Amino acid sequence: MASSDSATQGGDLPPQRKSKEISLRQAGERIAAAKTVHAMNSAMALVRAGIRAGAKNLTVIPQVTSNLSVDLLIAAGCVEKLYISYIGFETYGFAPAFRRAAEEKSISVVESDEAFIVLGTRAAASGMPYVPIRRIYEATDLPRLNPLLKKVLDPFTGEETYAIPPLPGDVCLIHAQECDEFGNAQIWSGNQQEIDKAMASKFVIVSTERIVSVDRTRENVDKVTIPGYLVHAVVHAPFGAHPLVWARHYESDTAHLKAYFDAHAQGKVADYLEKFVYGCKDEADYIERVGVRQVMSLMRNV
Amino acid sequence: MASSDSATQGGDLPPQRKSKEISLRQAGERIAAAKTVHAMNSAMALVRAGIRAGAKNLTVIPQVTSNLSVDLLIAAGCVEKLYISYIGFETYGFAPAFRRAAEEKSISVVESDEAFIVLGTRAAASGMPYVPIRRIYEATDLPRLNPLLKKVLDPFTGEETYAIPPLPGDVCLIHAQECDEFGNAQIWSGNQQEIDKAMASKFVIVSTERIVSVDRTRENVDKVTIPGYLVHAVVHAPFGAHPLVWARHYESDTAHLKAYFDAHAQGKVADYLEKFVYGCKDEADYIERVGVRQVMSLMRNV
Amino acid sequence: MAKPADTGTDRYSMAELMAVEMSRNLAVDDGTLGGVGGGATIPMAAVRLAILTVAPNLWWFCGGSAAINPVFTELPLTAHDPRASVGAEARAPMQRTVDMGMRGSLWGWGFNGGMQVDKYGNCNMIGIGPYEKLKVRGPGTVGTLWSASMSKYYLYFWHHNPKIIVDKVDFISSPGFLDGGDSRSRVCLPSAKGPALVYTPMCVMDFEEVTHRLRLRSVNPGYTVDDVVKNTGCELVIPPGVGHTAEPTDLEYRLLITQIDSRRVLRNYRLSIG
Amino acid sequence: MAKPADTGTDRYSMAELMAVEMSRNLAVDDGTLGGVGGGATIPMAAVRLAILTVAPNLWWFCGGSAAINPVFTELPLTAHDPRASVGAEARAPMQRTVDMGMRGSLWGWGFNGGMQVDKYGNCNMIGIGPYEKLKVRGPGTVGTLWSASMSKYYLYFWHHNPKIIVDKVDFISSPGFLDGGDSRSRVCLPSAKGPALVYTPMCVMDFEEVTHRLRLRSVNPGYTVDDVVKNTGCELVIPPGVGHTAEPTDLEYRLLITQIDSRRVLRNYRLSIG
Repeated sequence: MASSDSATQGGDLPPQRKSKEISLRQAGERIAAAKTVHAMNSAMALVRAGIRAGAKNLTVIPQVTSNLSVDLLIAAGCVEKLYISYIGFETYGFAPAFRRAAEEKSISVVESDEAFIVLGTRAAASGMPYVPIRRIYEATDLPRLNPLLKKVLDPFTGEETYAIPPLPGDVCLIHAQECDEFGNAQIWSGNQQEIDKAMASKFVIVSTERIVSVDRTRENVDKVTIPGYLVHAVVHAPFGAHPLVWARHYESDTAHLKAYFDAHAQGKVADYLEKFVYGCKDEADYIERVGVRQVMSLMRNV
Repeated sequence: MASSDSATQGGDLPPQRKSKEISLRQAGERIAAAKTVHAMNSAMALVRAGIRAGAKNLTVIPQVTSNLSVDLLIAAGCVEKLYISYIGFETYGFAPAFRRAAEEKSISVVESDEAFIVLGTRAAASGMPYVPIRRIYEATDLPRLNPLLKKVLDPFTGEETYAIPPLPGDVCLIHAQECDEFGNAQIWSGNQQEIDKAMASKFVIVSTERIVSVDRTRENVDKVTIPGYLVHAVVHAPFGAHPLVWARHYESDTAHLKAYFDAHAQGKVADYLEKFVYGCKDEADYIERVGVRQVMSLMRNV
Repeated sequence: MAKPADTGTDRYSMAELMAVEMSRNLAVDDGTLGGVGGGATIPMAAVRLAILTVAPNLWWFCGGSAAINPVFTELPLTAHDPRASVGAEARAPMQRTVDMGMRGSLWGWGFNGGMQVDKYGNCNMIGIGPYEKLKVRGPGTVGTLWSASMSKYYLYFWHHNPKIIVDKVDFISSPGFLDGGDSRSRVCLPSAKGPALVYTPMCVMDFEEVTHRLRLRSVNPGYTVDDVVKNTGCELVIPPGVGHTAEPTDLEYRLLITQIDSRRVLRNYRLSIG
Repeated sequence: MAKPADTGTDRYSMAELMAVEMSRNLAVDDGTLGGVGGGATIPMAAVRLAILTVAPNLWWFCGGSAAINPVFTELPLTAHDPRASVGAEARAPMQRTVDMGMRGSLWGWGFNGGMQVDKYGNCNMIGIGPYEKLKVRGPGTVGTLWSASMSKYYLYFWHHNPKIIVDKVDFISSPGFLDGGDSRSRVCLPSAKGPALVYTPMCVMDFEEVTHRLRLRSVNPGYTVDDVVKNTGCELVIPPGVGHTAEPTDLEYRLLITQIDSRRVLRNYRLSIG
């Protein structure tokens, strides 16, 4: 970059480009200060940091299929309201903390679906006042269960359509494979829901397996999924998606997930949280508790 | 691919994957049969083929900044209606055929802008009945000049918003750097307006500098800008964007463009069209008329 | 207590049979775009097998991985598995996925499931019991609303019992034929044909043409019509002479276990009856 | 007949001076996102120079090339030039561009132009004359409507004459301060501050605080206040003691011609007066 060149001219140093890197602890405090969170599943280190920092009464807008990141927040008592599209572990079964909290009514659920979350997030991201969609919702019980779905007339055809409201967030949590210190982030094998979530949020935190130089970002610009101007803070968090799978990095840790399910089944969630969240000084400590050998065994086939 | 493996089992041959390749002439006929065309600027070979095939009374929805592809269609008398966002040659000046036709009222103009075309195309691409946007249009003369802009109330806030209608097309013309025979297309340095235009259209034609194997497509999937399921026909058209610039292939042919402008200034557009469109047997003939030496000189700095 | 589904023979597991039968019925979809969502291990195998046999021109969207036309030899457990994106020909960003579905006519077919399905093919992912006091809170609707409303689709279930296949679902999260007859067409586009087939570890079902009631189509090897009726929680139309689902051919099976599921995930895939 | 703009001195061309002066005034935008559109040769150079001098944290969108923060040493003529995308840090698809603008608050600044601009900064890209019988049909509104409505922006013109800078534009395709005073705030968000500065080959202008009338800020070297008034088609607020636009420093000029415009595109860039 030429800025270093101009710096050699003598006299006052020119202004420098500022790094956006913050610590995981600072990120946690930011999460704890938020009301509404747009969360991507894999941002597990950020979720743990938010729990440690005392996040409370959160409204969570997860990705359209979510699992542990949201379930752990619920298990730790951080969640007041959840926009639901899908939360569960597919072939492994229900999300235990969510199921219990929803049945006991200790969280409130906005009965949404994929289109509601994707399009509502799009509206918040793009300044659309709302998103009209054809009346297919009428074929289901969703309009009865979700009072946020309103009707509006199509001014061109006079037909009745449904309107989905914008879903803005205070903070957005995203995990990346690579990110430079200015926030340009690469999410490999992602589905780019991240960019709408980022644009819909006031403060965007990207955790990343690896912080790379901006020159490396420029090398393969087609892989940059989130441009840095959308990002407010970058956190270095290797293994930051554990125990979830992270493309080209590590497999899902099914043994650890089983321990989580078992903790729920045996009423020992507090023990799990103490051992793997509250009790951890930092994420290095977390990985040591999970076991370095265990984590290394996941680094294949992915 | 394993299909060849199953073919070796003897007995009936299994069904084979079908190529979407057609000739440029066939593409021209398809264009001539259309009413509404979504056109990307650089698809010059397709535009010339459409003119040769006798396209008439077209409604054209160009990209948000358009130049020669639309101007040539107007010069050849193919256009009845134009959705305008911008048509011109930036630092080189006005689009001559457009300016004349618009002033003489031989074409009708829908007074649009970037947002109108992008969001209207998005609506057609995504099944949204219309796109509501904040009332910023009111600060301009566009609502007075464009009767397609309608008002609708936001059911959440009660505020007045403007509604942009869907802009579907019969045929969509796109030029690519690389495309496999199944329609997976790479447009380098593009802005991805192409994918919405494709999704908004009933029949999508991709012309391409180079037809590559699907194995090559798979090698760098991040570069695939249009998935093949959106594409109905693939046309092999080397130098298919000439005389416009085409990233990583050739520079803009300013000498040829000047000849086009001069033809307009001197009332000799018919001569230009005869020499470079109607009189050409095919695109190889066209490139010979432009001059191989001239074309080769453009293959640098780009 | 539910018991594991009979594996049919020593040669193949019931999950493998389901994948093979699904693949055959995709022949009619050749040339169109469709896809799979969450928990779609069996459908993913089926789509790949169809492409290698009867439907080489299928375009398919592999759920969470965002991959179009991936090619894998190690069958992923879920569409979110990064392995589910290898060898892809393109990627579909999230928003395009919703676009594809909502636009109508572009999305040709999909594989959906649910906690409950009823005699008209309506599915429930929301929960069991009154909404104010759910006995079981379900995982949510995901994309099944649009994929069921806007296209033809296939249903599949890992379990076959009267609690899953019911007379009337507690909530409709994705529309089948609603109240039967032509009630679906009151809301959905005529081109969006709704549920075509229903796959379970026990049988394949479809829907009667006019009434749109659930109908037995074939019984999987190892079971009888009576077994099916006993384990189904709604009335089932039983056509005369309903036969068995055809077993995998040698070619189908060899392609499945060498080119799609080389780690033999489907061999011990957990399914249940009763 | 219009004549080429005076080049000021042998050292620099007027286009180079404009780029340098634009770059300085981007210091207040450091850290924010903005961008340039069509025909933005001079603003492209200005943004790059600002990043190398006073605003290293600018994020900029380079129009048709879809590039975010490109780095070039050969100045492209237009934002559509593939050269305008080299060295980029990200790409912004078309739809994101409209999103960025429409969302409000994200898009901080832009460079707009037009066929006409009036004393309140309203611009016209539609045409000259009555709409039913245009004397000159303009090229169209492009993205100037949203960028002018939803943010602060800069105006620039290649030519300075009374036909371009007029009392009242024939059509408003992008809003300045509308009828002056607080009329802009009736439609646009308060955070969208509207036109901040106007660059021409002859001078730099801004707008009076309350009335929002066009005001002379500095006269480019080689011209006088009288020259400006004579070539301007609307009344211009002339503050007492208005000075000249500062010439490029050696450092600014060296950076411009070595690191941004090594082919010296701006040296002979066509601008005109009168």
